[in-house]
Amino acid sequence: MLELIAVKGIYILMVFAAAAAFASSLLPNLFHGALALAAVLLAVAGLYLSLGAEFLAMVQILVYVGAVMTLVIYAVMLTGRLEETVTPSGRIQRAAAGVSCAIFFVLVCGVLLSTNWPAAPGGNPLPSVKDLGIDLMKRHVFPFEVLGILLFAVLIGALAAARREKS
Amino acid sequence: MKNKTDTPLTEDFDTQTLQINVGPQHPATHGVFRMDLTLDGETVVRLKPVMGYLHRNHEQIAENMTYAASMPYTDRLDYFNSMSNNFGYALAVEKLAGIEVPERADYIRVILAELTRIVNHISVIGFLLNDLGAFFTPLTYAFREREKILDLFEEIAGSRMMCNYFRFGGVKRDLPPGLLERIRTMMDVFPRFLDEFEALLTDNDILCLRCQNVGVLGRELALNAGLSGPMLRASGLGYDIRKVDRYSIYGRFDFKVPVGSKGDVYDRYYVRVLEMRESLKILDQALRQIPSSGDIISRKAAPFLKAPRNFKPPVGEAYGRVESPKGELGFYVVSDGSPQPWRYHVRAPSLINLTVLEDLCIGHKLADAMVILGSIDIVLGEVDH
Amino acid sequence: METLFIQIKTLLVNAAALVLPPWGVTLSSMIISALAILGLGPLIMMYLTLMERKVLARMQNRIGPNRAGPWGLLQPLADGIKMLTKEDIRPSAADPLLYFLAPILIAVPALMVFAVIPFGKGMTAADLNVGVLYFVALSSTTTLVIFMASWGSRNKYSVLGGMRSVSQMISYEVTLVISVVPILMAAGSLSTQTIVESQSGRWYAATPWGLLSCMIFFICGLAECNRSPFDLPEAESEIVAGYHTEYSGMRFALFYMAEFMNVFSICALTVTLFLGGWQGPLLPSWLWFLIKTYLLIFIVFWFRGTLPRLRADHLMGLAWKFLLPLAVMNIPAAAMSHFLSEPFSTAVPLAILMVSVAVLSFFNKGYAAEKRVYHFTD
Amino acid sequence: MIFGAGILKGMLVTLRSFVNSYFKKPDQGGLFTVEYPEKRLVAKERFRNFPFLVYDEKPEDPRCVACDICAKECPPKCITIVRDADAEGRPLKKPALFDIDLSVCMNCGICEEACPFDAIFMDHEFEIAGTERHQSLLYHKEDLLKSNGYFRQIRPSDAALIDARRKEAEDKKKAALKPAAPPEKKE
Repeated sequence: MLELIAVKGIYILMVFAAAAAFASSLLPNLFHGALALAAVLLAVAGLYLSLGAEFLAMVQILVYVGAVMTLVIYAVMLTGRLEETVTPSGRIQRAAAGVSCAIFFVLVCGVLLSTNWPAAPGGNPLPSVKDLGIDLMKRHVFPFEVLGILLFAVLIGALAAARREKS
Repeated sequence: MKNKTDTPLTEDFDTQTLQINVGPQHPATHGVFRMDLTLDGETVVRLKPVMGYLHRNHEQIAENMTYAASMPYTDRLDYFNSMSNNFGYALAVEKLAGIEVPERADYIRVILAELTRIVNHISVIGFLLNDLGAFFTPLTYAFREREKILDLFEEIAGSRMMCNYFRFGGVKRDLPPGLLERIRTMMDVFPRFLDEFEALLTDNDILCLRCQNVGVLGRELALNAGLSGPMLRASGLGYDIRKVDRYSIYGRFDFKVPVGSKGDVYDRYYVRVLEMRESLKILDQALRQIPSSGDIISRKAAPFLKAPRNFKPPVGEAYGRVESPKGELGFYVVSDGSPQPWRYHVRAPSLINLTVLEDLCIGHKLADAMVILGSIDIVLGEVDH
Repeated sequence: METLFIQIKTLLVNAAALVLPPWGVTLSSMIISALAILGLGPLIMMYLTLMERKVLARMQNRIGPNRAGPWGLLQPLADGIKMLTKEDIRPSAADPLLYFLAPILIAVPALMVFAVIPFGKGMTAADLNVGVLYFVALSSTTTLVIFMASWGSRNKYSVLGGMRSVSQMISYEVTLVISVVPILMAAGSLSTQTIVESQSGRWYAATPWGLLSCMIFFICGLAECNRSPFDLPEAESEIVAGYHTEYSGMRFALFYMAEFMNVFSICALTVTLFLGGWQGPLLPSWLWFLIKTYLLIFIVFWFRGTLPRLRADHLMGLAWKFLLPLAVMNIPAAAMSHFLSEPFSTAVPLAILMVSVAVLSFFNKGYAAEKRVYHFTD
Repeated sequence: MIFGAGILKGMLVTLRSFVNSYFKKPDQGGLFTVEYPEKRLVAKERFRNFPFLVYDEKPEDPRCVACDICAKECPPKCITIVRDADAEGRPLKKPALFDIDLSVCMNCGICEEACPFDAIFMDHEFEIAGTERHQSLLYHKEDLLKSNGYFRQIRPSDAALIDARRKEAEDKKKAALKPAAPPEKKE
């Protein structure tokens, strides 16, 4: 019964995520759209959670909802006028957006269908947080460090930009 | 690289300024005062003080009634220091009518004026800290001590804030018995309180951070804007009317005028603390020197207590000024020989000190604007008289 | 006494087992825990308001609420009734959906955090193995809700408050997470229950790196839940009430509730991570936990009663220029203590940290108070 | 200088206040509050709030002679007096109407100072709050009249002075009357 509820929950989350995704792209109000995007990300985190990937779910919330979305909304608030937030979008823009979305959708579907998904092994199906950490520090240490350097460079770049503004 | 960046980055962004009205109903404004602020982000780029919400036509009212009847109205100018207001008005009219004040009355006046100064400074610091965001603690401490002094005022004058105690040529009634001892007791406790208060505030790193180098008022600007009082002294000018005019009997006391160096909010705060300590010194001397008995109102003026309508100063004009806790409080009275002043004008220190608000605030943050306003120490009753 | 609450729960679950199928028992066990937390949140909030008012009053030489019930104990109820019966005002320009949703959403993460707090031995509603991360993730979502409230109200004060709040939360979030890392390293787990158990010998706050971590975590936590001296987003002397300026009645109460529940959970987390959680001699574990938590809450109120507010730029400076580097330096210090043996395991981290504090203080000289000399004229 | 030393000092002050509020007496740093409706501070003798009229024996014979001086001197002009008249229309030395608008009165006490007949004094009564702001704050003669006994009670030393002065004046008046009208005739 509980499993049943969980499975139903997954479907509910999926539908919710899809609906929110549509809302985020269709809502005329930029701010509403951004919030709908946050809802999508939360729903995805919920999906991870229902699949037993707790760590991933938390990181999803922390990084995407907590940090990235905040920055997005910050940007929206800085650019958009506070009084009138409805962003007019021209017909060509809409058409272009629709076409690019369709292409992306087809591509993703193609990848999804062509991949051979391995079934999770029985027993302990998911690596623990500790395993993840060890994996990150041993097997994937090179990309990890490269990413670190990249982020550091970004940080310095941002600092430089901010300093330039001052002078 | 440098050549490419001669346009500042901010010009690339379409930044908007934000106009907000702080007041007349706002938790931080001191009375019904409105600041029309234009903010760039949180930085103040323009500030327009809007006043007049409490305008009461004070001067016109005074020109339409007897000299004595204006006395209770002066209480309501700077309602924190009715004693100093009374003092200034009494001095002006005494000058006009040529009335001498008996010695004991003079001492009583000085004692009360200095107590008022303590009341004012302690509450100003309390309010300043409230503007800084300390949740009422310094204010409640300050008000506790203020309460003790106001109790003394009530005993002397019958009212805590609207004292209406000074009369031309003296004071309304003699001090009640035993009052000088009570003032003495209060004075013995007060320095200890002041030490505690300073321990709470003076070295507080957050307070220093918020107040030092904020709202710096240069000497030049202070002079040009005609400021007076602690505002001017914090900017480095030791101008104190008690020293300059030596009005009343201030010449007899040994006290010093504290002077700030930078003219920022911190200096304005600390100069007030030091002034309180100096006031205590004056009080101490006055309590020792005061004659134990004597007239409290000059013989010449006494009859007019009962019949204010008969008080007709000779034709002429006079300007009486005192060092009120907020600055130079002046009363200008012109007599045409009738029982009513022909012209009556108040030089309100709050109003004149407020004129520099915009200069002090521009370039600072919104939060600083509130603190600067608090450090100027205005009372709207006086600004909008 | 020790297992009082657990026994009550077992009793209820057993009673449920008589009538329900096995899955229903599991479900009812979950529901009981959830209800306990749902009831606990508002209760804690109500009495924290009373406690805050009492403590502040006493610090300010006042009495505080004492009219409703003995010692004012019914005051929260009176406040609640007042809030409920107040007119619900919505500004005509406000965005109806966001304005309506924000107060509800803000209470959700605040309540959900309670799930991972170990109130006593075996008294964690959901002992997730990512407990600490769960807490951090949930509290980071509050930012969005504050944005919704501030933008939805269409009030300039609200927007200013929202901006302040978000920049503050982003800055302190980073430091907060990094300050927890040494503890996670030492405990080797993200589960709150395990972290508490790993402190049976010595509290983490009793080590130099742990103490520093604890202080940074607590300070950042204060900033996260907008408490004095970091209460800029709702600075009443500047921007009225910040993002909840336009809210009244029950909606305002929800914001208020979220704030107090956040205070509680920050203090509870500090106790859990650094101060040994529910561990303590003699008294039952949950009582120890509550005592420690309420002591920390007292400190929060104490700060509020004493300190003026920081300014936005100082706040950012403190976070980025001082706390963050210090928290980062704390990680190698903690690692040192892990690999070295006594007495070096204390001395080396201490040395590292003292040097970093000295260096950082040197670079932050601008924030130090100036000593002023005043002269007198005659 | 360590950042935070000043903060700690300040926190000690508030902590001391917190502890003292439980264990110390008001004059040593304990609670300063007087809980108002249950406990009251004793009003200072000179405390002045709103004016009242004094009568000696009965309320029908107030000391007030309706001379209108107080109404003229009152800075905000809150006193209205109409002199009483007897059946033939000759003015009597007492007021028919004596109204004080307390919402206008500013408690300055000038009426008390100006009154040559010791008829109007400042009261200690301050709990006059009401839900109606026009009629309930317009005090008529009946509301204002209070006995000399009440005045003695609230301001004992002032009352003693004034009573003595009045008695002296009365004695003088009697003495002045004596030669003109011997007591035998009066009886």
